Amino acid sequence: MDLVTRTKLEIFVEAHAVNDLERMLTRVGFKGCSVFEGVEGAGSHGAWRQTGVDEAGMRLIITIGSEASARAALTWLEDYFKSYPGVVAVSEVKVLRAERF
Amino acid sequence: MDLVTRTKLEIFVEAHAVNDLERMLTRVGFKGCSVFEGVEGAGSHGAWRQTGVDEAGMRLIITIGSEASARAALTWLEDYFKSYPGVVAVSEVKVLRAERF
Amino acid sequence: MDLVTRTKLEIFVEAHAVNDLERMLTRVGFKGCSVFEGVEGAGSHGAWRQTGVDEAGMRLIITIGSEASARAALTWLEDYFKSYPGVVAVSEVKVLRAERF
Amino acid sequence: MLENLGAAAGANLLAPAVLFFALGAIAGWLKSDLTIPDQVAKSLALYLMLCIGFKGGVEARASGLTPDLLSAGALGLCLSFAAPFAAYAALRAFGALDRVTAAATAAHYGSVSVVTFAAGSEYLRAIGVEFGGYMAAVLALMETPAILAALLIAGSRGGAAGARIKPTLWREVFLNGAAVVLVGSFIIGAITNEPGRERLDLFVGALFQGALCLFLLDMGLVASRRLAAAPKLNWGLIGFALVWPLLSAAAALAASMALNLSLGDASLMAVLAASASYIAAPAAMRIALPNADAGVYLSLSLGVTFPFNLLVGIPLYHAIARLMYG
Amino acid sequence: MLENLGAAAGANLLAPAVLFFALGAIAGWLKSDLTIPDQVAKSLALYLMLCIGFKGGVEARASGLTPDLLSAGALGLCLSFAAPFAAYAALRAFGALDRVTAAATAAHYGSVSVVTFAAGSEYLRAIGVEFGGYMAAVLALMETPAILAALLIAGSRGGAAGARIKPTLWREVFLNGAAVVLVGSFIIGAITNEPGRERLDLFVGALFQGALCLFLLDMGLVASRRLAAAPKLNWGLIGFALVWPLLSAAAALAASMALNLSLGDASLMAVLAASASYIAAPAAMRIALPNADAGVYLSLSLGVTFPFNLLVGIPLYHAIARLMYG
Amino acid sequence: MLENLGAAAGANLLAPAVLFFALGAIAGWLKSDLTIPDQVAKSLALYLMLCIGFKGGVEARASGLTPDLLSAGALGLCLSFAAPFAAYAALRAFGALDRVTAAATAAHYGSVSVVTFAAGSEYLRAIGVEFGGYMAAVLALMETPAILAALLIAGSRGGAAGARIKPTLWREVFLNGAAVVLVGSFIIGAITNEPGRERLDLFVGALFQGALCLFLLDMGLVASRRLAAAPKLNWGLIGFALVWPLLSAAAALAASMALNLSLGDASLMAVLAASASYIAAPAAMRIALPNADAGVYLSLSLGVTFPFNLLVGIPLYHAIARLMYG
Ligand SMILES: Nc1ncnc2c1ncn2[C@@H]1O[C@H](COP(=O)(O)O)[C@@H](O)[C@H]1O
Ligand SMILES: Nc1ncnc2c1ncn2[C@@H]1O[C@H](COP(=O)(O)O)[C@@H](O)[C@H]1O
Ligand SMILES: Nc1ncnc2c1ncn2[C@@H]1O[C@H](COP(=O)(O)O)[C@@H](O)[C@H]1O
Ligand code: NA
Ligand code: NA
Ligand code: NA
Repeated sequence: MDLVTRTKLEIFVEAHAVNDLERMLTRVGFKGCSVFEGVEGAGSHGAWRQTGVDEAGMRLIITIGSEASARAALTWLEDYFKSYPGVVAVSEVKVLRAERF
Repeated sequence: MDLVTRTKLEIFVEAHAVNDLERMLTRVGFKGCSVFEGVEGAGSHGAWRQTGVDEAGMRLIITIGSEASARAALTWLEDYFKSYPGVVAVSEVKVLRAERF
Repeated sequence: MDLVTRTKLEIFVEAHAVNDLERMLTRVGFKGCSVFEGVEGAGSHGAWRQTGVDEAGMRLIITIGSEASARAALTWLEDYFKSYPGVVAVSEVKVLRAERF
Repeated sequence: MLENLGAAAGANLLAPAVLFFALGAIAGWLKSDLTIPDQVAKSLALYLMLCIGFKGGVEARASGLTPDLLSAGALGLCLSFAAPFAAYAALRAFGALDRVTAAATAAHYGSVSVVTFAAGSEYLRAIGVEFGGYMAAVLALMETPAILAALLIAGSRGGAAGARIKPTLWREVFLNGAAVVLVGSFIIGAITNEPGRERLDLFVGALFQGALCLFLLDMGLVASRRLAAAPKLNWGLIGFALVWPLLSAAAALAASMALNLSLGDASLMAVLAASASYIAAPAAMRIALPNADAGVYLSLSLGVTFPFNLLVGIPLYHAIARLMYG
Repeated sequence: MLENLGAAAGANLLAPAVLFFALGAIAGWLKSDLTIPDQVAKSLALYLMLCIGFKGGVEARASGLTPDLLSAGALGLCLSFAAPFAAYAALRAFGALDRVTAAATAAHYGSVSVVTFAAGSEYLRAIGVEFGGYMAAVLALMETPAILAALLIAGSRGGAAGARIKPTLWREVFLNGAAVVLVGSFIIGAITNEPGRERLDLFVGALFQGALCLFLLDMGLVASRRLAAAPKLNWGLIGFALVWPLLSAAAALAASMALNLSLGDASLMAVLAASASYIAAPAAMRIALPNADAGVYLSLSLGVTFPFNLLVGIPLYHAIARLMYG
Repeated sequence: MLENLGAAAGANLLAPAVLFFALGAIAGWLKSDLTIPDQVAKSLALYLMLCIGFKGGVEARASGLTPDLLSAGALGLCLSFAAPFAAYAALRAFGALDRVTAAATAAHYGSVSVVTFAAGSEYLRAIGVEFGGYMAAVLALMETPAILAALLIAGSRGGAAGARIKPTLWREVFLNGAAVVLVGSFIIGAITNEPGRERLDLFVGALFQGALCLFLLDMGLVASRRLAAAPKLNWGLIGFALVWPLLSAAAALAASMALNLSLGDASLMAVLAASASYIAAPAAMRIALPNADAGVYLSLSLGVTFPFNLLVGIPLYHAIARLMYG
């Protein structure tokens, strides 16, 4: 069993940005991602809650890839977060089949 | 790009506790959090499943903040878990814009 | 407050595999897990999206346990991933009440 | 008489709603992957509550503030508050439960099941027995006293968490979503009266039947899966879950006769007394008595008593009521 | 006359849909845990849109391409595009808002609320006042001009993110799900005409009333929770949210009279002008003006103006219309 | 004759359900953010199944165990089991697919689409052609044989994962949620008969039309998005997805005539044979043949064949049936 270290990004962004982000992630070298829907949350832009009426809610995008890809994505995100709400957390994980990431 | 280390808590608790927890997190210095809804799970209190009929299900609260805040939250949680089901996992992550956390 | 290191697995698999996986996790010594439903994603088997019509979607199983259990689960998963889509990420977390994991 | 009883039971067992429950139970037992998505199931539950409350309110307004309403309400309150004490004693004696789990389970049996009530009133409607619209209000009244009684039985939990959780608990007990919709719709029905009913006739009427089928399909799935995942039930507990409803219904019938309630009201009162909560009570117990074993109380109320009432209890209680009312 | 006004207002306040809104608002205010699951709420919103569009299309087809249709459409477009400029000035002057938040809020007030429209047309139907089916198309026309006007007011945002986000924004503005269903259903209604309507009669008719009740219950919850979480509103802003609808409705009525629209059409035009968007506009503003404070515009449109229009505005605007139409 | 055909096709294309499919397809193609939330879409699918099964059961009970029922059932089983062998050969020859993906795709074309069946029976009802209620049972019978045939074709997969996954697979094949609801509702319909139907009349009748519109709106969205995300389809595959339904329908019609089925039954048999599964088959293939390319089979069945059948196929097959039945 070969466990290799890769970088994991957990990106919290508004729903409308998910498509743009997925495109960006592919561009910088990520080969996959998974998106989850939050039910509520809070941050510097205030609190939100999934209601079905007015609020769009945050998505959590989890993506695992090389450190270089992560660095490129972070540069993009740094710029993006200047205008839009969101947060990114970077951490190291170990994966099987490293060639896939 | 300035990546700074912060502490991430992943807290699994029952739905009814989420409001209390959010208040506590704010009190101890966390400036944001995101809440997700699980579909099923198991632990020392048995297995559960989101059904819409009888079971309330677990929520996952993800929050990123300073080590000091995390320590305070853990003290609260240690006490909380004496009575209620739940689990917390602590890990280190790197974030952009450290002043926000 | 006693924080002890344990291993966290984040396993992305198709919905149909969740039951088998939960059974396996119990067998190798995990005492709990939590399952979340993704809304969309992509990987080497192509992109998917929860639609309610045709696509089954990925689940994220989060489970925390001993390193030995994690190793056993990874062996099982290595084999499973030879046939089926999915990804696993391994990381270290600190937990309270270590005897529970 | 017995013939009628058999026919009535047959009619109940052949009602689409009951058959859909059976379908769900079988599907769950066969480990089919069938599920009603939880958000839809939750919404169906709210919708059923809305219909029951609204129709009850309209009918209660039509019949006015009768003495029956007051006696039925008072009886319901008493039954709900008193039942947990008896149930607790029985559960400790025959079920070998620890103190806290026994108290939490007792709360479930004192409280009531909205869907059992819905099935009971559909049954009475199908066989043409009248009952008061205010029974929906009685249903609402019976939800919480049992929970309070169980808390008394278990004693204040103390400890650090206690103080913190109190407000959440009271909100859950008195303001849980289901109760709010039930009571609110009752009041709205009473306010808007016939003009409102006409507008919503189809929504709370013909549609209700179908929604009940769908919800019971889900209940069947949940009940049989719950039961499959509950290896801890001993025979004492299962016996309790089957005998308690009978005794409870008998007591409710006797009291209803004494209070001169109508045949239909008495039958529904028996159904309410026999039914066990699986929404309000578990939610409150999870907060107030977290050390109680949810596997026990949910498996009993949802996996044993609910099906028993739906399949056997409802026509049986009504048949006994008929015998008593001669 | 005044008596009639009182009776009309009373009738509105006693409509089940309005009462369910109140129930939701009270439940939210009491911090009940009641919620309509979000996927179901979203589907209800789409369903309401579908019904409004479809019925409007069928009726518009029946009445043909009248000059009224054209004048109502042109008036709607103008009102929606012009309103944000006036609203912006008022918000800056009386609300002390920053430039961007004022522009975003102005977009909400120029744009329209589908559910307010639905409640308005149900009200007219209930009291027997006729209006053109094409008003559903006017509703659709009024959604976006206000958003464009607000973008003009705020000026192009520039910066790196600007270029990237443009296509997403235009898609959101012109192709947001709600607008597509509304317009699409209108066209489908116009195409299938009576045969289609017969098939869907119940689905878009009797069921609509109930779905509106359920959705308004949710709106009540969301509105009161929003308001509770919004400590930032000053009196200038609250005043704006109450006075603007009145002025806006008056302007719409005057213009409608000048254009010879019917009493019903004029009343609905007033309702549209008075209403504030809480679906299309927030979605667009989140993309185009992310620095605007969503707490302000959502609290005002959803927490203040929507309830005001629903409870007071609708019968009031119609009463004023009656006075004006003599 | 041809004139009639044109009119029939026109009537189909103007049916609201078909137009809502088109609306969804256009919205998806324009990249609108419109979506029917997935839990609601799943519930709609279950609901449609429930209606089809229930109505079929009631009608089948009314007409009794006729020889037609038996021949239709036997024919359906044969068609579903035989089709994958022919489809596999064609897909290998013209579509240049690998062995496993060809087998998985063949399973889809042997199996059936419930919504195509629903649209087909609505079409026949609209133009007044009768058919047997047991066709709903034939629909259920045709779901799984094709899946078994495909597994035979692909050969046992072997390997370590094989053994582990078997029970999951059989459960998925025979006990998938959709099949259970369809078959279960059929049986419930047959048991409760007319009394049950009366109670659920509106729920399974008038409401069904609207739900079908909503679900087809979603199908349109999903189909066009799927197609947009599928760059791998070659012309051989697209040709297959358009020609196969025609050949398949023709074969079904010929066999139906030989077996003396009625005109309506034969038309529906053709629709079933021409339709391709997009729920049961993909779920089973994901488990049994995970190396097959889901992009291929879903794009073909959902993105090409489903719209073709809905828009063109249904009236066409019926027109051919009319010609053949003279
Ligand atoms: N410290 C945090 N921990 C976890 N999630 C956060 C945190 N801060 C922000 N978020 C999430 O990111 C969203 C946008 O953050 P913000 O831009 O700070 O408003 C919030 O609504 C949360 O869902
Ligand atoms: N080892 C674990 N890994 C991941 N999640 C867990 C674990 N243990 C418990 N959980 C989650 O936390 C909930 C409560 O845990 P417990 O108090 O152990 O019953 C469970 O139902 C799971 O959803
Ligand atoms: N690099 C990645 N990061 C996050 N999630 C992934 C990644 N790769 C795959 N996934 C998830 O796992 C699923 C199956 O992966 P695959 O077997 O690569 O198709 C994908 O559809 C994603 O939901
Ligand atoms: Na009871
Ligand atoms: Na407006
Ligand atoms: Na077929």
